Amino acid sequence: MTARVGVVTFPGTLDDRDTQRAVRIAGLEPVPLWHRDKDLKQVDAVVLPGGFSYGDYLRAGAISRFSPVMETVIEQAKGGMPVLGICNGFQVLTETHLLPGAMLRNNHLHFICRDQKLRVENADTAWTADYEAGQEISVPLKNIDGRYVADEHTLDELEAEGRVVFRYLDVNPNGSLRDIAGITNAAGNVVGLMPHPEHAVEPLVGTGRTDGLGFFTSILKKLVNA
Amino acid sequence: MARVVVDVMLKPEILDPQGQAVQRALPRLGFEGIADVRQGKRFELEVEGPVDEAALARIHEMAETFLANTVIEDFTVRVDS
Amino acid sequence: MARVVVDVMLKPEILDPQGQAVQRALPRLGFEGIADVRQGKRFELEVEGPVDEAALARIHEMAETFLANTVIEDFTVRVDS
Amino acid sequence: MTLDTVKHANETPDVDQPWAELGLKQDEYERIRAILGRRPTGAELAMYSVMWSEHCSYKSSKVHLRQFGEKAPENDALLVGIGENAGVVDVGQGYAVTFKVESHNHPSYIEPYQGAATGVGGIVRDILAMGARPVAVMDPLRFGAADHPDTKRVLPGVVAGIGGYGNCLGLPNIGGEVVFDSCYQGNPLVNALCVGVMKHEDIHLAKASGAGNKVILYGARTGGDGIGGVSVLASETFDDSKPTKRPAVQVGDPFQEKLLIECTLEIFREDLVDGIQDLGGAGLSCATSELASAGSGGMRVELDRVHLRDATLSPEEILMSESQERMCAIVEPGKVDRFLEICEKWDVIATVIGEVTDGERLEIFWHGEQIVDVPPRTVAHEGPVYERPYARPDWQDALQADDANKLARPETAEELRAQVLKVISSPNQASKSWITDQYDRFVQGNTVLAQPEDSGMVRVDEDTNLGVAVATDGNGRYAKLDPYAGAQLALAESYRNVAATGARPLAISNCLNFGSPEDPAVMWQFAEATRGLADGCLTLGTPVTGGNVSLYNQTGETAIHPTPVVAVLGVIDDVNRRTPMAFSDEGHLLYLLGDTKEELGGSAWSQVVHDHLGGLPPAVDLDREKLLAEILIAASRDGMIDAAHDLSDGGLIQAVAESCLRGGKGARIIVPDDMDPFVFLFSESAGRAVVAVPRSEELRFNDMCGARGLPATRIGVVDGETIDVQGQFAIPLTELRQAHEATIPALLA
Ligand SMILES: Nc1ncnc2c1ncn2[C@@H]1O[C@H](COP(=O)(O)OP(=O)(O)O)[C@@H](O)[C@H]1O
Ligand SMILES: [Mg+2]
Repeated sequence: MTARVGVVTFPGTLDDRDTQRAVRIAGLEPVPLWHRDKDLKQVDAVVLPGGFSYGDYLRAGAISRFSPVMETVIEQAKGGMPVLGICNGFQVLTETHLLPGAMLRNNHLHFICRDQKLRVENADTAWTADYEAGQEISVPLKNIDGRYVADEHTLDELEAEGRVVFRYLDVNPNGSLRDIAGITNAAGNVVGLMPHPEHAVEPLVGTGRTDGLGFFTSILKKLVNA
Repeated sequence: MARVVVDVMLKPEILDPQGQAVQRALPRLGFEGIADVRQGKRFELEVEGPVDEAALARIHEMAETFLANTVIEDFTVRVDS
Repeated sequence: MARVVVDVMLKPEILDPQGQAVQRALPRLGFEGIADVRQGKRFELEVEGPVDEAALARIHEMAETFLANTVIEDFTVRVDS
Repeated sequence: MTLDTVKHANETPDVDQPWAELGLKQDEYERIRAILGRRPTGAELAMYSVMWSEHCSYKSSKVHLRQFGEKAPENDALLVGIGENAGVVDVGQGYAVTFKVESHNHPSYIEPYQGAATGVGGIVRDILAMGARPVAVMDPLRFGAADHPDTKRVLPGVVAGIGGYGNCLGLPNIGGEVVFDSCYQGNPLVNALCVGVMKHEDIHLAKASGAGNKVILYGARTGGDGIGGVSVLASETFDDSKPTKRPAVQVGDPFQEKLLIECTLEIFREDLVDGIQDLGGAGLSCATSELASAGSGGMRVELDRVHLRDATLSPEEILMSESQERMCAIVEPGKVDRFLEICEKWDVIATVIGEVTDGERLEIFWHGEQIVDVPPRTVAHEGPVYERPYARPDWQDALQADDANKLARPETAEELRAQVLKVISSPNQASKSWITDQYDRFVQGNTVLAQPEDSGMVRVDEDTNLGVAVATDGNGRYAKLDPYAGAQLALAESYRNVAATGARPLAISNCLNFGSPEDPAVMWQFAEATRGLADGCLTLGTPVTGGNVSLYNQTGETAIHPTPVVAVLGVIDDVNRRTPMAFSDEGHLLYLLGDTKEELGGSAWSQVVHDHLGGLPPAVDLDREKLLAEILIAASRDGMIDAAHDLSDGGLIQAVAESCLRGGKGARIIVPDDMDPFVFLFSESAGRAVVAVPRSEELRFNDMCGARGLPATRIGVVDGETIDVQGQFAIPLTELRQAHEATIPALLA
């Protein structure tokens, strides 16, 4: 038996098919979820993929956050279901306040697409257990609203509680405070990050690395061994 | 129909690279004497029906929950005259 | 220091996809009665020295040549009080 | 306000009509009157004027473009040829690929961001209309001098617009070009290419057939975009109270286009459309007349049903509006409900605006009154055709006599080294990553190769690893020296770039950017370039599947360099076999394939070091290009090489430098005994590539080249962290990287 991972499609989502592919490559069953349906089809975990949902108009993630599917996702995330937000998905998670802080326009004001080095700071979340703390990985980054900000108090708290999951290495590509690339909630089931692990799962395409596969094998082990 | 304007600006303590980029460009274009620039958003809402206190309260709520992200932004609501 | 505000809005005949997206979302969030939404930019300029006519004229020029793209946008300049 | 109905036109034959303001010539207006047997209504005049414009009718270029059909090589791969929204090529395993390149030059000068963005939007809809899922975009660009202040306005806006639109659609940008030359100062070139993939059975055509079938307009609401000219007609002739100025600039909404793509693909999956057409230039006028003209029967449209963004639009303006993100489909009555349901699912507005009739006329009504009654072919396909006079310009001989091979050359090794760095760091030869890093190249998860590789490559089938590669090239300097050869060199370079990555070139698309066709010298350049391209395609066996012509690219009397941009599409059976450009393995041997002659005319060296343009461009040998391609493909398939990079502008040293920087490895280079080092490094002879051969494969590789008669010269080895041209100079990679990568950010960031 394998686990079912829902992948949400909002209008303007781009990386839903890629994410489904990554889920499949890791040995999980991808389940497409539609923004208008509250029903999560009994999935065991949910990924909010990247893209420009609603064109990123108003603010990235601001409009999607109010979709019917998110009502259920928010409720179940609070109940402990693993949720991963990648890029636009991360932006949606901050807009829903499942994760603290907010994402703003990159400090250099440009869209940036690059192979980004990261350090895994926390290997105890539902989505990072297959990594080791301190491990360095490279995955593609591509966004224009990727600058993570939160007030000092929140940042201190995130660090004190070990909730910074990924930090940018070598270059901070967007001016994110304290080089934060990804964070988790207190329970460790909800993780959001700007870079794209789903684009680093096959040696043939993208950057040719498979450093992102660990996200999906982590969740596989958690769900199947649970 | 009445127009209500919602202005949304980044909180003062949040870095505003867009405003900064504008400010940095000004001297090059020959405009001196601007000490600071902040860039925000302006929403013009065309409201059906009377813009009474109840309507403004609703718009205030809309701004707070939707038009602005109060983690990073402040907003003001006013009737355009 | 005085503050001058420059509001930049898309010309009425130009498509405003952002405003449209906001407007379409409102009923879903339970806000009815908004017939139209337009989204623009608001610049807050902190001006050194007096904001006299000469200063305003310069800011007007700055808005026309730089802050607004007059091919598609209109702007207004006013002193914030 | 009186509506100018057909009836009214019949009753008022002598009304003055603003045909000149609408860009029609007197004889063209007379011809419209003759076709209709009366004066046209305002709406008809609007339709004819825009459909008979150069942009829509190809009236100046048509006679020359015919050669692409007449000289088309025998080719089984071509499924749909010139004339449809885009050509379609069979790539095997039941897949078909469609691709096309188009220009959005003039709008991008006025409003760089929106001009470029809507350029991407337009080409993507063309590809979608063929039935394909768009899978990648590319953007060949030309700007004025890199250090000119206006370039700093135009370039960042264009790049942000291409990125802003393409990234938001989820289309990887896998390649393009950035060229600076002062000839493009007041007239940048913004060309955009899109590639789409479908199964053979999914191919759709733009035709309206089957009386009773419904015409559905779907997508964005119609606004007053891009109808500047036509509002003359609407306001001055019929209603003086209207604003005379409608925006000539269109604003794109990539989010809406993304919905349109997904919605349309779902509609195709359920086989709900009979014919389909995107709305681009000339909007509904074009879509309705082309659909009706290509199909059987006529069409009846109720124009007042169109969803408007601006309620004050006149019927003429609605017909002319170039509002973006709209499509028009022909749907059987029984399928209309399901069609509308899918549109609703994707939040896409759809309206039945008419139906196919069994007549022969395109009839358009406004609140029940007839405002258009025309034979659709006369609007869409039987526009005027001009045999414009052309003549070889009198300055051409002098230009060619001004031989670049006679320019002063470096006299010492130090001077040679300095010139190498100067060329490599010049804006045209420098790294473009500041630009291309603003484009998403990973989305969709099928990108095998992207910039700065020789061609972009995407995987088409995840199980079999079938893939396609595309490259675009053009060199206006070569084409200025000799337009016939210049067009062939663009073709050859693009063909070579595809082969360098291991893909087999199959077909081409092109975008022909020229000055005013009313100038006989420009018309000669155009005639020569099209002839060169058609002849070249015949020799190479790669048919032209479609393309685009952009004329009137000039500032005042001065035309841009003739700039034919050629896109070559290739196929690769297994993308695992792709050849990247990076030299990444120490000890691998470097071979130069092809012959190096003393050819510096139009070269990067002549431009950078001497600011010179003169002489003849490199000689073209298309049979040699074919042979080179065969060797590159066979070597890739059989694992004999593990890197390849084609040689083009900048010559050998440019290619070696790029491959070394890409792989982070240096090279020791040996100048062949019989060669002048300067010529060896900077000549731009065509038909060449440099490859890295593992030692274990050297024998086999050499044997193959020898047996096939391709000159292959061992010129060095991948080694260390320095490019060491032995006996001449050495440049550490760090210094080289700085020179190559710092230029563009310093100019633009
Ligand atoms: N505007 C652009 N968009 C995307 N890729 C680009 C663009 N300009 C240049 N490139 C890429 O940069 C690389 C180098 O460009 P160029 O020097 O023109 O290559 P070539 O000489 O092989 O034609 C190629 O991979 C090309 O596709
Ligand atoms: Mg190349």
